[in-house]
Amino acid sequence: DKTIVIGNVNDMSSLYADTGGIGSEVAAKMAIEDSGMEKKGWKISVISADHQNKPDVGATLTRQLIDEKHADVIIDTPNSGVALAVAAVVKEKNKVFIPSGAASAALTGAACTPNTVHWTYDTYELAHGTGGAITRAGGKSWFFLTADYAFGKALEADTTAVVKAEGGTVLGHDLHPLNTADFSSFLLQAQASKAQVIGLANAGGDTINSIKQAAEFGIIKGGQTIAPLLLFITDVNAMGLKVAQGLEFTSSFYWDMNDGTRAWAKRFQALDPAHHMPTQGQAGAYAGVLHYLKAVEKVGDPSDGAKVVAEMKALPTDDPLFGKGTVRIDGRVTHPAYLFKVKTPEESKYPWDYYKLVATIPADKAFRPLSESDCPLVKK
Amino acid sequence: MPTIFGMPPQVLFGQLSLGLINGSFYALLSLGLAVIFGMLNIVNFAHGAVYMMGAFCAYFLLNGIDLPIPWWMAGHFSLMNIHFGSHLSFWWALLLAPIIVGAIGMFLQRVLIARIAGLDHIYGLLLTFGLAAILQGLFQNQFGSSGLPYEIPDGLSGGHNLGFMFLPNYRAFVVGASIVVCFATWFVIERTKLGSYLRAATENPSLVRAFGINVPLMITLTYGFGVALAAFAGVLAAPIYQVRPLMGADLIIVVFAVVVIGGMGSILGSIVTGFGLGIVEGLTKVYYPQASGIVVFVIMAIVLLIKPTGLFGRAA
Amino acid sequence: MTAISLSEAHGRNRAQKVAMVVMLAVLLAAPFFVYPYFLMQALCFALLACAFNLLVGYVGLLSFGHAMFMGTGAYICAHLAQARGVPVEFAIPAGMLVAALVGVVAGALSIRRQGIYFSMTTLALSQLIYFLALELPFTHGEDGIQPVPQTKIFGGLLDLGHPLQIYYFVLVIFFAGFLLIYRVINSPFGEVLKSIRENEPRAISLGYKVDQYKLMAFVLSATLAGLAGATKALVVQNASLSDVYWTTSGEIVLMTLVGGMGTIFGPVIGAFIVSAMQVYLSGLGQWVTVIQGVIFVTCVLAFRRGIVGEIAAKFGLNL
Amino acid sequence: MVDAANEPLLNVVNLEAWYGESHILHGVNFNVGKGEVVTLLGRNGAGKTTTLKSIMGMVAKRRGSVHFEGKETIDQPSNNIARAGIALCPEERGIFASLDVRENLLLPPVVRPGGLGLEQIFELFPNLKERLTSQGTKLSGGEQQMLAIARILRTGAPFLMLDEPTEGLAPVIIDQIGVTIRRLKERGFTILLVEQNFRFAASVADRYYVMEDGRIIDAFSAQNLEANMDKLHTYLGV
Amino acid sequence: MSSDDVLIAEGLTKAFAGFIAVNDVNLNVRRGSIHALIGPNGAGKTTCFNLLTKFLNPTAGRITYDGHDITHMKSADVARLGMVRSFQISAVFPHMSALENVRVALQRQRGDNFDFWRSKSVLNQLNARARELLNDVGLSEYEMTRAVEMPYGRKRALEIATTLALDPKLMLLDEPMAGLGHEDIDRIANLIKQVSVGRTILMVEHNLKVVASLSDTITVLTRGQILAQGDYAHVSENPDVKQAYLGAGHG
Ligand SMILES: Nc1ncnc2c1ncn2[C@@H]1O[C@H](COP(=O)(O)OP(=O)(O)OP(=O)(O)O)[C@@H](O)[C@H]1O
Ligand SMILES: Nc1ncnc2c1ncn2[C@@H]1O[C@H](COP(=O)(O)OP(=O)(O)OP(=O)(O)O)[C@@H](O)[C@H]1O
Ligand SMILES: [Mg+2]
Ligand SMILES: [Mg+2]
Repeated sequence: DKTIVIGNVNDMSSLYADTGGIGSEVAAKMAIEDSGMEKKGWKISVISADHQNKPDVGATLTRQLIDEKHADVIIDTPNSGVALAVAAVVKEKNKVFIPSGAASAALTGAACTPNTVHWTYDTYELAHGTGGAITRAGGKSWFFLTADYAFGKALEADTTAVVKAEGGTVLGHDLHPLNTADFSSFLLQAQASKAQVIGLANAGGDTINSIKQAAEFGIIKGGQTIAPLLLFITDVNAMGLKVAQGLEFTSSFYWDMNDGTRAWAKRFQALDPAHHMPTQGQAGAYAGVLHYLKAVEKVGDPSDGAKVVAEMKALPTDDPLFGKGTVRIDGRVTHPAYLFKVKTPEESKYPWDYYKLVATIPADKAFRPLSESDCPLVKK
Repeated sequence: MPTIFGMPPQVLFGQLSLGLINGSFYALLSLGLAVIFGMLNIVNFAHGAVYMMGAFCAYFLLNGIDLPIPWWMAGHFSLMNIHFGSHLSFWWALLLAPIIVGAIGMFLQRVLIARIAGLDHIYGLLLTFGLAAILQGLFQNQFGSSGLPYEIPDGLSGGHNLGFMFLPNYRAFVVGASIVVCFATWFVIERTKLGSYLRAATENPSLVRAFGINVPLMITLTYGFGVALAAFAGVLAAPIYQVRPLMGADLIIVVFAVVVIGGMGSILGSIVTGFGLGIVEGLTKVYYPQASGIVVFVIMAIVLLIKPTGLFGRAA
Repeated sequence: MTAISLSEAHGRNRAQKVAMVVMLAVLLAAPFFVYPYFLMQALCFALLACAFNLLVGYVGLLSFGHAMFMGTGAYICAHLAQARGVPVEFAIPAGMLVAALVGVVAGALSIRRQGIYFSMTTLALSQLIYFLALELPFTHGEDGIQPVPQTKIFGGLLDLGHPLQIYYFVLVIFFAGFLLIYRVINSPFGEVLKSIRENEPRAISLGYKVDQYKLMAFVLSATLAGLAGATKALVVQNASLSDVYWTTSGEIVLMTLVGGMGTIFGPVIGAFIVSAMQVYLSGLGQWVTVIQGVIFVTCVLAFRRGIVGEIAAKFGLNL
Repeated sequence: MVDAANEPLLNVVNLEAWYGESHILHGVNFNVGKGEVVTLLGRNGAGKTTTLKSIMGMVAKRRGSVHFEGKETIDQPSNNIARAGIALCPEERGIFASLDVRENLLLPPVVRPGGLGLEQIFELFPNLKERLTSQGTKLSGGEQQMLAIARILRTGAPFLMLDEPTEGLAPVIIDQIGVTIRRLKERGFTILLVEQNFRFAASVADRYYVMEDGRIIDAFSAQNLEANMDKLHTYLGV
Repeated sequence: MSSDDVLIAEGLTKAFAGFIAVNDVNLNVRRGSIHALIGPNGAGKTTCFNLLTKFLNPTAGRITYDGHDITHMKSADVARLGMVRSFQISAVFPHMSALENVRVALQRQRGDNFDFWRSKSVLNQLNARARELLNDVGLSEYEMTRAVEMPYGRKRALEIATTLALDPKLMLLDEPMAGLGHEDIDRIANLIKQVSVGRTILMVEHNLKVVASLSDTITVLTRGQILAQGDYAHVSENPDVKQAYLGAGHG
C-alpha cells in the first residue's frame, strides 16, 4: 500500500500552539515535498488535530486517527503528559510515533517503546547542555526557579547533578505553581541568594514572565545570569530583545546557523500562517518526517510500525537542519546541541536575528548515554 | 541575624510589599466584579477576558493594529493583514483603553446580557462564560498564545533600593493608581445617591424605573464601568506580565475567590480583601511556596464555613 | 387553569419509557456505525453530565466543580489498576467509592449555601482537589497516570482489549448509572427533593431536614461522577490533570445546558454533541473554543431549556 | 356612567395589557379628574393591579391610550411617566432590602415641588422615624406598608396611585391613612385607589369604578353609593 | 402551669441590634382553643411567631410545647412534634399539583424519605388520604392543577390542607386573611373553624371581624409587650387597646 497518513497531534489552541501547532503541519508538508516520494507514486497526507493539552483527548484522537483515518505515524505532540499517553496507544496499534515537540526523557527511558523515535530536545539534553556549559564557563553557583510539577522537578534535578559534577554548587531553589503570573517573590529570593546563575526550570508563559520580571527587578543588570532551561525562538520574539538579551540556554536548532538552515527557514516562514521562523520543535517535525519517509520507502509499506522504526534505526539520519546522526536502540535521535546567548538589541541586525552561538555540544555528549538508560529495549 | 518565623525581616518586608502589589490587581479586578455583581446580579465570567482586552488595547494603541482580511478572501495559508498605525503612549492607554473596552462592554451588555435580566443568576454566569470563551478564542486565533511584549513606560523604569528590597518604580505606581481608583469607586457607590439607585435597581429594576430613573441606561453604564475597571487593570498589567490572550483566564478564578471571601457585591469587601489576600499570598510564597496558588481557595473554604456571606457580605 | 388529566400524566411517563428504549437500542447498535472509542468516551461524559444534572436539575444546585469527582474517580482507578495491579473490576468501584467520600466532605461544606455561592464554593473545592492532583506523588503531576491496562476481566470472561467487548462493558456501566438516576428522580426521596427546590422554607416547616436531603443528593451525584471518571480512566487509559481542572467542570455544565437542564435525556444528548465537537472539530484549533462559546451564548439566550427541553416543551412531553 | 366633572387629569381609553401570552386587560375605559379620589373595586384577579401597572408603563405589552395632563403616555417608558408626575405605591410594597429605611424613603427623586417634607411624613408615621437606620425589609409588614406610602408622598407627583394601601395595617393606622388621603386631596393631589377594604374606600372616595375580567363594568359617584349597594354586593360578594 | 396549655412561653424576649422587638412576653395557649394575636404594626407579632416556631432564636425566655422544652430545638424538629406554621406569603410548592403538594406532607408519616432506590409509586397509597384532605378544604376539582395556576384564595386553602396533612396538634397561622377577597375570607374563616376541632390554633390577624368571630382568646401586643388578654368583648372594651390599636372608629 503506497498511502501514508501523517497525524500531527498537537496543541493548536493553547500554550504550545506557537512552538508546534499548525507550523508542525507546515514542516511535515515540506518534508513530504523534499522526500520526492509523491513523484514516485506515493500518496501522503497530513492531518492535524488539537489535543488541547489533555492526555485523554490526545489518546482518543490518536486512536481515532489510526483506526479511522489510517494514520501511520504521529508526530510532534508537545506536552509530555499527552506524549506519554499517545506513545502507549501508538505502541498498542503498532504504528510510529515521532515526538519532536515533547521534552520528557522518559519517552526514551522507562517509557520507551519499539515504536517511538524521539527527535529534537529532551530534559536530559537541556539540563546537561545548559548546566554543563554555563558551569564550565564560570557560572559556579546556581539558584533554581522551578515549576512545581514533574517536568520542572526533573529539569532541576538533572541540572543540579550536572552543575555538581562540573564543580559548581546549588545555593537553593524555589518551587512555584504552574502558570504563575507574578514571579517577583521568587525572584527576590533568587536575587537575595547572590547566586551567579538563576536557572529557570519551567516552560512557556512561566518562563517568559520570570524573565520579564527579572529584568524589571534589575536582576540581569545586577550581574546575575538567567538561564532558562527550555526556551523557544517564538518566546524570545514575544519578549523582545530588550528583555531577553543575555539569556543563555540550550537549543538543538537555530534557523540562522548555516546556508542550509537559512534556506529552509525562509521557505518555512513564507508558508507559516503566522510568518514565524521555525522553532526547534518544528524543525524536528521536518527532520523526523523526512527520515521516516526514507525508511518507509525502504520497507515499502508503512503498516508495520515496529518494522519501519527498526529501519529508521538502521538508516543513518541526514538532513539540512540537524546534520548527520543516528537513531539509537532506545529511540533517541542523536545530533549536536548548542548553547546560545540572546543578542542585545544593538547586536541584532535584521528580523529574527536573535542568537549567538556560545558552545557546541557534540552529538555523542548531548544526550543521555545508553549506559545510564532505564529503557527496557537497551540490553545491558 | 534576627528572624521572624525563620525568615529575615528584610525578606518578609519585601514579600509583604510584593503582596501589596499583587493585591492591587486583585482589588481592581474584584472591585469591577463586585460592582457588576452588586448591580446587575451577574457573575461576570468574562472579566478575565476583559482584563486581557485592556492589555491588548494598550498594545494596539502603542503599536497600531493589524486587522486581518478574512481567510475566505485571502486563502487559507496566507493571512494578510492591514495595518492601522498608532503610537499612543502608556499614559494615553491608561486613559483610552478603559474607555474603549468599557464601550465594547456596554455594547455586549446591551445586545446580549440585557436579554437575561431578571433570570436566575446562573444564566448570567453561563452567558459570560461563553463570552469569555469566544473572546479568548478569537484573540488566540489572531495573536497566538505566547503573547506580545509591552515595555515599562519610560518615566517609570528603574527603581529604588528600599534597603530590604529593590522596588521597581513601576510597581510602586501600580499600587498608588489602584488605591486611588478603588477609593474613588467606593466613594461614588457607597456615599452618593447613585449608589442607592444602583443597589435598589438590583433588587427591583422595574419599580426603580417607575420612580423615574432610567434603569437600563444606568445598568449599561454600570457594566461599562465595571468592565473599564478590569481594562484599567489590564493596562497596568501589560508592562509587568506578557500581553497574552489567556492572561486573564486563570487569574479570574482567583479573583472570584477574592470576591466570595469579601462578600459578593460588597464594594469595600472586595477592595480590602483584594489587598489583604495579595499580602497573604505573598507570605505563603515565603513559608510554603507550593501552596501559594491555592491559599486563596483554602481561605475561601474556611470563610464560607464560618461566615457564609463572606467577610463583608450582608445577609441575604 | 390547565389541569392535566391522569391519563395525560401517564402519557408523559410513557414518552419517557419509549425514549429510554430508543436510546438503549441506538446505543446497542451504535458501535457498528460509529467509532466505539469515541462512543465510550462520550458515554462516560454522558454519565457525568447526568450525575451533574441530578443536582442542578432536581435540587437547583449548580456545581461548578464537578470535575473534582470525575478526577478523583479517574485517579484512584488509574492508580490502582496501573501501579498496584488491581483488576479493573475492583479499581472502578474503588474510584467511585473514594469520589463518594470526597463528595461527603465537599457536600457538607457547600450545601450550606445556595445559588451562586454554592457554585463558587464547589469551584474553590475543586481547585483544592486540583492542587492535590498536582502535588501528590502518585498522580505523577502533569504526566498523569498511564497507561491503564485494558486487560481481561471477570476471570477472562471479558476482554477489554477488544473494542466491542469493552464498549458493552462501558455501556452496562452507563446504563446502570442512568437507571439509578432515573429512579432517584422518581422515588419518594426525589419527591422531597423536588419540594425543597420549589420552596425550601415550606419544606422545612413540614419537618424535612433539608440539609440531609441535599447532602444525600450531592453524594449520590458525586458517586456517579466518580464512577464516570473511573470508567473514563479505563477507556482512555489514563488519568490526568485536565480531569480535575475547572475548564472541565465548565464543559460538564455546557453539556447539560446544551441538552437541557432538568431533563432526563438532555445531558446524554449534550454530552454526545460536545464530545463530538471536541473530537471531530479538533482540526479547527482555537475555533473549537470559539464555537463552544457561541453555543453557550446561544443556548442561554435562545434555547434556555436545551435541545431536549425545547423538544419536550414543544410536544408537551416529559423527557 | 359618571365621568369626571372637569377636564380629566388622566384619561384611559381602550387599555389592553398582556402578561406573556395571557391577555389580562380587554379594553379599560375610565378617567380621573383633577383633585378627585377615585377607587377601583373588584374581586381578586379582576385586573386592578394590572391597570395601575399599565398606566405606569410597567407591563411589557400594552395597547390603547393613556392621556395624562393631555399628553399621550402609552408609548413612554416608565421612567418618563414617573417624571411626568405619576407615582405608584405598589401592591407588594417594594421595599428594598439593601437600603436602610432612610435610603428607601429618599430613593424616589423629587419630580415636582409640593411634596411632603420629612417632618410631615414622620408626623404621619411615627414608627418610621424610630426605625430610620434599620434595613428596609427588617420592618414589620405594616411598617413596610407605611414606608411604601411615605416614599411617594415626598416626590411631589400630583397623581398618586395607591394599590391596597391598607393591607396588613392596624385599624388605627388605617384611620390615619384615611385622614392623610383627605388632606392630600385638599392640597390638590389626585388619587387613584385600589381597595379591597370597602369600608375604608367609602370613607375617602369621590367616585368608584368596578372592574371584572379586565374591563370596567360599572361606575357611580359617592352620592349614589347607597342606591348601588345591592349591585355592589353581587359584584364583590361583600 | 397546667397541662391544659399546649404552648407556654415564659419571659420570651428578642432583641435585634439596638431594638427589643419582643419584651418579656408570657403566653399560654389553651389546648383546643383558637387563640389570636393582634396588635398595631411593628408590635412584634410576627417576631413572636418566628420565635415560637423556632425560625428565630429567642434572646431570653423559655418555650414549652406539649411538655417538651423546645427553646433550643431546630424548626424542623419542632414541626416533627406536631407544631406546624403557615407563612404570611402563601407557601405552596408552585410547580407541583395540588395532590402532590399534600402528598409531600403526607410522606412525612413514612419517616425519613431517603429511599432513593424505591419507585415513587409506593406513594400512591397516600393518594386516598390526600384526596380526602383536598376534599375537606373544597379543592377536589383542583387535584391535578399546579399550585401556581390556582387563584389566590385557593392557594391559601391548599396551604391549610398541606398543613393538616401533618395532623398537627398546634397550627400557627400568620395573617391567613391577608390579601383575600371577601368571599375567600368567609371560606377560609369557615375552614379554620372546621379544622380547629380537635386541635389548637394560634393566629396573627388584622381582620377584626374574623378575629371576633373565630377566636376564644385574644392577646394584644404593643411595643413587644402584652397589653391585654381575654375574649373579644373583654379586649375591645379595654381603653388602652382602643387607643393603641382599634382607633376611634371602633368599639
Ligand atoms: N405576572 C403575571 N403573570 C401572569 N399573570 C398574571 C401576573 N400578574 C397577574 N396575573 C393575572 O392577571 C390577572 C389580573 O391580576 P391583578 O393582579 O391585576 O388582579 P387584582 O385585581 O389586582 O387582584 P388582587 O385583588 O388579588 O390584587 C389575574 O388573573 C392574575 O392571575
Ligand atoms: N430581623 C430584624 N432586625 C431588626 N429589627 C426587626 C427585625 N425583625 C423585626 N424587626 C422589628 O421588630 C419590630 C416587630 O416586628 P414584627 O414583624 O414582629 O411586627 P408585627 O407585629 O408582625 O407587625 P405587622 O402587623 O406590621 O406585621 C418591628 O419594629 C420591626 O421593625
Ligand atoms: Mg392587586
Ligand atoms: Mg407581621
